[in-house]
Amino acid sequence: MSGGTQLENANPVIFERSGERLQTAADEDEDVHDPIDDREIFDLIRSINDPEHPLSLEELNVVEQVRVKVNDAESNVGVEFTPTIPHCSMATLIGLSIKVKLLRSLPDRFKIDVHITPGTHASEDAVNKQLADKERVAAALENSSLLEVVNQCLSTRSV
Amino acid sequence: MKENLTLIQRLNAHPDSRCWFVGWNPNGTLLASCGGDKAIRIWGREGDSWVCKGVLEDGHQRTVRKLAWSPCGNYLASASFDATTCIWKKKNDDFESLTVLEGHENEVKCVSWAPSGNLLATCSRDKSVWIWEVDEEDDYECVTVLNSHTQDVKHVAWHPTQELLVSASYDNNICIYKEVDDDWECQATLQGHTSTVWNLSFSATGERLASCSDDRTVKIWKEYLAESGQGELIGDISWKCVCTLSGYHGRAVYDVDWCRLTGALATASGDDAVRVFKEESSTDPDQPLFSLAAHMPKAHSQDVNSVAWNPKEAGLLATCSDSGDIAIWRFQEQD
Amino acid sequence: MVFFFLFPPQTHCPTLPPGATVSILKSLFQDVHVQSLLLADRACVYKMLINVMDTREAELKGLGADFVFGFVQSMDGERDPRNLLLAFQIAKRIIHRGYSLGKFAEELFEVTSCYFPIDFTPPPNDPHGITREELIQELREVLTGTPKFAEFLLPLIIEKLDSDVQSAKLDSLQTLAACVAWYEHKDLAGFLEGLWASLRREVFQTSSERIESAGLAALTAITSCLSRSVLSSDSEDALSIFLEMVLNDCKHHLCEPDLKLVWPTAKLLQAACSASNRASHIIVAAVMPSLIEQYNSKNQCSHRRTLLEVMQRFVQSVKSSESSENEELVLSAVCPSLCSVTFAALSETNGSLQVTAMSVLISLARQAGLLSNSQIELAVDHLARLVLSDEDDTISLAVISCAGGLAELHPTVFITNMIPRIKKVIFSESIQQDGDSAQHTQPAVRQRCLSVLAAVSIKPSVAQESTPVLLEVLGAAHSGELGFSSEEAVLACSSLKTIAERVEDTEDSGRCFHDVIVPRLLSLALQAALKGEISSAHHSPLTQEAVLSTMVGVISTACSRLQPTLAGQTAVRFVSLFLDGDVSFLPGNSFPSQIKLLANHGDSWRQSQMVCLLMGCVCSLPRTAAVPQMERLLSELEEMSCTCSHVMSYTSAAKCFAGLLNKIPAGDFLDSRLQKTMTRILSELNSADSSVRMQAFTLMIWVAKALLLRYHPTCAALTDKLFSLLDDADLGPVAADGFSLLMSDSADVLSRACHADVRIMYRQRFFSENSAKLVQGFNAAPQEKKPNYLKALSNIVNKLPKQVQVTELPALLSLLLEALTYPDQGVQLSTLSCLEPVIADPPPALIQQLEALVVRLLPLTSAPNMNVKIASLRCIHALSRFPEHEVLPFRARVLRALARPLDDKKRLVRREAVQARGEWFLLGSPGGR
Amino acid sequence: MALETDDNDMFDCILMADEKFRGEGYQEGFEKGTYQGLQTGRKHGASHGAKLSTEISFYHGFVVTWKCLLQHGPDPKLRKRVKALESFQYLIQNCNCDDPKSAKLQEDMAKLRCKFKQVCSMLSIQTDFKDYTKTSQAASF
Repeated sequence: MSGGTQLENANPVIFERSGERLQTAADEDEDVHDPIDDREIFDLIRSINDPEHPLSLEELNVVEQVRVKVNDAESNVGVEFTPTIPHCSMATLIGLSIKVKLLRSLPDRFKIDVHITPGTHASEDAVNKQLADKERVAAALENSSLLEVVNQCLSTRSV
Repeated sequence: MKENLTLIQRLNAHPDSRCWFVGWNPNGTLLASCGGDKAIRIWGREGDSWVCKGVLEDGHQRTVRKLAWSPCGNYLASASFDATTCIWKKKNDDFESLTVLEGHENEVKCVSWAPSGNLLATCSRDKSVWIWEVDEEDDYECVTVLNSHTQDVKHVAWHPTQELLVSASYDNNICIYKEVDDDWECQATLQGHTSTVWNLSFSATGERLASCSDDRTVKIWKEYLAESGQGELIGDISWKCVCTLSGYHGRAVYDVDWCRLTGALATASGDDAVRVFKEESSTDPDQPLFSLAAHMPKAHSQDVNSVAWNPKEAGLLATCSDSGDIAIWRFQEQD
Repeated sequence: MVFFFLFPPQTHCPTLPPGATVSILKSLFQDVHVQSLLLADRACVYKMLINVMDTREAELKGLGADFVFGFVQSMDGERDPRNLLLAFQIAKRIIHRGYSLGKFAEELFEVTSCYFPIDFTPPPNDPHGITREELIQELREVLTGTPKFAEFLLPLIIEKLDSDVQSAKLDSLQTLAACVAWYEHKDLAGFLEGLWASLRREVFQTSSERIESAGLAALTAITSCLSRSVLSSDSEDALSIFLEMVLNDCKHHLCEPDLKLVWPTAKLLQAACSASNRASHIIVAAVMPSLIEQYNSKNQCSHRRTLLEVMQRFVQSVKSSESSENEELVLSAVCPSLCSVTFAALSETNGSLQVTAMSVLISLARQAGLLSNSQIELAVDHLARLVLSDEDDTISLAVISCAGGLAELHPTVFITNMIPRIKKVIFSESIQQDGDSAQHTQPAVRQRCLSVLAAVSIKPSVAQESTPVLLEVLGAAHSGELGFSSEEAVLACSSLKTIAERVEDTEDSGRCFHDVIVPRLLSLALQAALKGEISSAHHSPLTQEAVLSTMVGVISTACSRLQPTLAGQTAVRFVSLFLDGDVSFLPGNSFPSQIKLLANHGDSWRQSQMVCLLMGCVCSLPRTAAVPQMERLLSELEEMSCTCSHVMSYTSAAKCFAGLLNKIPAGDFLDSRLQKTMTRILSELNSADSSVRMQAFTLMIWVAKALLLRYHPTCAALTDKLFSLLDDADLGPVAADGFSLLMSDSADVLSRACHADVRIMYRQRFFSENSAKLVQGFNAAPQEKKPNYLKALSNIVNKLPKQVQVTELPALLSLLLEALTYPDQGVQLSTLSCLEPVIADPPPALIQQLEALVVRLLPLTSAPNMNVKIASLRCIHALSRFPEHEVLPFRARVLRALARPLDDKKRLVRREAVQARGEWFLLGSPGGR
Repeated sequence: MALETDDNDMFDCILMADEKFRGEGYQEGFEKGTYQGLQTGRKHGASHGAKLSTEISFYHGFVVTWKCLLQHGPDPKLRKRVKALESFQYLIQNCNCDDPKSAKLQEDMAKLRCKFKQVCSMLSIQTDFKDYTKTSQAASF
C-alpha cells in the first residue's frame, strides 16, 4: 500500500489510457435522454488508482470497457475486474474500491455486482462472495484503515 | 391477489443512512428500528399513524445491526459493528443503557433473547456464537462460546418454547445448539443452502424452521425426533429440509418472518420486493406446499433488509430498507 | 563584539587600512566561537564575512585555505535557517570566486552537506518567510558548485536515493542532474554503476511521476556529461561503456513477450538517447531493430500499439548532430524498416494503431533529410486514402493534423499528389446505378477534404494550389452545381480563413489574397446579391448570413495582414465599390452599371447586407492604411445604420462605423463627427414612438464600444445612457445584454487582430468607473426591472480578470447571490460562471457567505436548463476545496442534494455531479483530505 | 583368453559406466534429499509443537493462578467462575497433544480457545493478550 514497502507485483505491464469520451451533438441537446451506457460506467472506474502502484486501474488493464455491462432500464450494473497477478492480495481491496466508486457515483436505484474476471485469481469465489456481501462491505467502510485505502484509491489528487 | 398487501405508512426512519432492522415489542405496541446512523429509534402509534417515540443514541460507535426485545418487553438488546452488544432497560417511556457486553473480536451481527428471558445469544464475524446468562440483578455472564461455524455468523434465533438455539452463517450452514449436562453443544448442522444464510425464523410451535439465503431461496426445515418418539431423548434430533421456495426472489433474501398468528411467511429481498407466502391448507406436513400470496415489487426504492409481523395484530407488517425508510403494511387475505 | 562596529553589515569601510581586515578576521576565527553567539550576532558575523568578501576579495584570498577553514569552523553546527541561507551564500562565494580550498575541500563539503537533503518546513505564519525551496536551491548551488566535491557528493546522493522519503529522493535526483553538468568523466567514473543502479530502481519502481521524470533527467545529464568528456578522454570510450551497461540491464525488457516493463525501460533508454548525438547512435542501433522485429512478431493490437508508441518516442528522442552534412543520420539505417512498419500500421483496421502510426510519421518527417521522396509519396498516399475512406472522427482529426505537419515539411508532394486527388473527389459526380439522381460525394468526405485543404496550406506554394479549389467550391455552391450545401460553403470559407491565418506571411501569399481571393469572394457575393434580387428561382447560399459572416472572417484576416501598399489599394477598391459602385476590379464582370450598395433599398436586404464585407475590409486594415472619403463613408454608414430595417444590414453598418471611428486619430474631425452621431442617436432613443429605436441603440452600443476601447471621454455619456436604458420598457433586456457586448471581444471588428485601438485593462477601468452606478441603479430600480441590472452585472463581472473579480467581489457578492435566485437562465448562467473561479480561490468575504451560497447553489443542480445544472455543480465541486472546517457541516446536505443529478437524463450533468459528489465524499473522511 | 576377458571387462566397465554412475548419482541424491527433508520437517514440527505447547501451558498457568486467586470465597458468583475455570482445566488436561497427527488436536485447541474467551469474559479480563485467540487483522472485512 505505501510507496516504501516492496510491491507484490513490482513491474506491471502498463497500458495506455483511453482518451476522453468524444462529445456528440446529442450530448448538448437538452431534449435527448442519454442512457447510462457501458462507456459511462467505464469512465467512472478507469481512473481509480491502484492501491499499490501509482497507476490507474485502466493503465494496469485491471478494468476494461468490454467487462462492463450496464442496463439502465433495469437498473443493474455488472463489472468484472482482472487482478494484475493471480495471487494479488489486493484483489478484494480493488474490488471494494470499484464497488464504492460506483455506489457513490450511481443513482441508488442501481444494483451493483462486482466480480473477478473468471479464472484470473486464485481465490476468485471467496473474493466475489465477500464483495457481494453488503453487510461486510458496509462494515468495511466503517473501518477507518480500510476506508483510508479506498479513499486514496478514489481520490483524484495524485499521490 | 397482489392487491392484498396495502401500505399504511412510510417513515423516513434513518435519513441519509440505511435501516437494517425492524422489530416489534412482545405486545406489539412498539416498533424498534436501527441502522447505519448508529441510532436506535422507537416508534409507537398515535391515533392512526406511527410516530417516533424516542431515539437511543451514543450507545454504539458504529452501525447498529440488529435489535432484540426481551420476552417481558422491558429490555432491548442491540448488536453493533463496534463489537459490542448493548442492553437497554425501559424506564417508563424512556430507555437507558444498562450494560455493554464485550468479548467479540469484531462486528456483532445479531442478538436474540431466549423465551425464558434468562439467556441471551450473540454472534459475530469472529465466527463465534456466545451465550450469556442473566441473573436477577441484571448481571450478564458468558456461559459459553461456540465455534461451530467456519465463517462469519449472521444470525441467531431461539426456539419459541425450548432452550434450543439456531445460528446461520456465511459458511452456508445452519447450526443447532442444545445444552447437554450444563455444556452447550452443536447438535446438528443443516446443509443445503448454496450461499450465505441470512436469517432464520421458527414456526409458532417451533417444529419447523424457515431459513433464507443469498442463494435467493427460502428453505423450510422440519424437526424429526428419534424413533423412540420421547421428546426428552437427548441427541439425535434431526432436521430435514421439507420445502424450498425458489424462483420467486430476484436477488438475495435477507429476512424471513413466520407469523405466529396466521402462519404466513413474509420475506425481504435485495430485489426491493416484499413477498408473503401461505401454506396450502391440507398439505402433507412432510412435503408442505407454499404459494405466493402477495408480492409488492417496489416495496422500497432499495434493498429490503428486514420484515416483521406484529405479534398481536394479525396481518400488520413492518419492513425497512437501505433507503432508510420503514414501511408499515396491512396484509389482508381474500378468499 | 567590536567587529560589528568595525564592519557594520552592508557598508563599505574604506577607512580601514589594508591588512587590517586580515588580522581582524584571523582573530575572529581564533578567539570567537561563533556558534556560541546569539542568533542575531551569528547573523552579523555571516553578513560581515559576505561584506568583506565583496569588498576585500584580494586580501582574503591572501589568507589562503585558512580563510575557508575559519569559515568552516564558524558555521559548523549552525541551526537557524536564516543564518544557514547566509552561510550558504558565503560557501557559494568561496567556491565560485575561486578561493583556494586547499586541504579543506572535504571539511567545507561536510559542514554544508550535513544539511542535505533539506527537510525544513517553515512554521505557520513565519515572519521571515524563508521557504524550503530557497534553502534547497542555495545548498544545491554550494554542493554542485565544484568537481572537487564529486568524490563526496556522489556517494551521498546514492545513499540518499535509498531513503523512503519522497522529497529526499527528489532533491537527490535534481542535485545529481545539477552537479553532473559541471563534472567530467573522471569525476563520475567511480560511481557510474551505483548511480545507474539507483536511477534504474527509481524509474522502475517509482511511486510518483515527479521522481520518475527527475530520475530520467538525471540519466540524461549523466549521459551527456560522458558524451562531452569522451572527446578529451584518452583511452576507453566512457560513454559506450556506460551505455553498454544500461543496455545490458534494459534491452531484454523490450523483448519480453508480455511486454513487462516496456514503458519504464523505454523511458530510460530514451532519456539516455536524447543526451547526445553519439548516444542516439548507440542506443538506436542497439534497440530499434529488435523493437521492429518484436512488432512484426506480435499480432495483438494493444501490444503492437504499445511497441509502435515506444518506437515513436525513440524517434522523437533522437538527437541529430549539429553538423549533420557529412555525418550519416542516426536513423537512416533503420528508416526503411521503420517506414514499412508504419505504413503497415496505417493500413490496419485498428484506429488507435493508425493514430499512433501517424505520430511516428510526423516524428520521422521532423528528422531533417531522413525520409526519401518516395517514402513521403507513400505516406501521402496513405493519408489521402484515410481522408477519403475513414469515417472515424478521431482518425480523421489525426489525419488532418498529420497532413498539416507533413505538408509544412514537404510541401511539393502535397502540391503534386494530395491536392489534385482531393480536388477530383470534391467535384466528382457519379451516376447511381438506378440512375434516378446524380450522386455526389458524401458530405462527410467533402468536409474532411475541405479541412485537409486548410490544414496543409501553410507554405504559400501549397496555398497557391489549395485556395483555387476552395474558391471553385464557392463558385459551384453559388451557381448551385453539384449540390453543394450552404454548410459546405461555410466550411470552404472557414478553410480559406484558416489559410489566411496560418499561411506564412510573405509577399506573394499576401498578393494571392489581394489579387485573387478577396476580389473573387466579393464578386461571388455581389453576383449572389444581385441574382437574388431578380430571379427567385435558385437562391444562392452566398446570400445567407452564415456564409457571409465567415466570408467576412476571410476578408478581415486577409486585410489585416496586408503590406501597406496593398492595404492602401484594397481600401480604395472597397470604398469605391461601395460608394460609387466601381466594379472594375471584380473578376467575372457582367455587373449592372448602377450599383449603390449603401443606399437604402427598402427591402432589398441582399444588397444592403453586403456592407458587412466592407466592414471586413476597412475595419481590419493596418492603421497606417488611409481609408479614402472617410467623411462621406461615415455619414452613409450612419444613415444606413439608423434607417435600414434589416437587422444584419444595420448592425453591420453600425459595426463598420464603429470600427472606423475607433481608428480615427483624436481631434476636431473625430469630435465633430461624434457630436453629430450622438445627437442623432439620443434624439431617436428619446422619442418613445420612434420606429428605429433598436437601430439607434445598436449604433450607440457599438460606438460606445469603439470609444471605450480607446478611452475616449465621450464614452461616459453613452454608458450613462446605457444604464438609464436598463429601466426602459422595451430596450431594458437588450441594454442588459449590451454590457456583455461592451465587455467581450468581438470576432470580426474592434479587436487587436483588426489593429483596433484597444487600451489595456479597459474592462477593469470600465468596471471600477461603473460598478457603483450599477449597485445604486439596482437598489433604486422597481422589482420587475431588477433582473436587467443583475444580468448587466453578471455580464460585466463575467469578463473581468479573476484578480479584479476577487478584489471587487465583497462589494457585489450580495448582488451576485441574489442573481442566483432569479429564474432567468441567462442571469443564473453568467453569475455562476463568474462565481466559479472566485470560489476556486475564495476571499474571506465569500467564506462568510458560505451558507447563503450553498442554499442557492443546491437547488440549481436540478434546474431545468442543463448548462445551469453543470455550472452550479462545478461551483459546488469547487466549494469542496474550502477550508475543511467551514464546509464539513454541509457534507450530508450536499451529498443528499447531489444524489438527484446523478440520475439526470443528460450525461454531461451526471459527469459533473459524479465529480462533485466524489470530492464531497472524501471531505473529512480518512485518506480523503 | 585372459586378454580377451580383460578386454571385455574393460569394455564392460566403459559400457556399464554410464548406468553405474547414474545409479550412484541417484543414491547420493536420494540420501541428501531425504536428509534435508527430515531436517526441514523436524524444524517445522519443532516450531509448531513449540507454539502449541506454549499456548497450552499459558492456559494452564492462567487457570492455576486464577483458581488460587478465587478459591476461598462463599460468593456464588465466584463459585461459578471457579467452576468455569475447572472445566477449562479439565479441557486442558484432556487435550491430547501427545498425538500431533490426530484431527482431534485441532478440535481440542478450538475448544480451549473458546473456553479461554469465555473465562476471560467471566472474569471480565480485558483480553489484550489476544495473540492466541485473535484471528482478524485491520485490513480484513
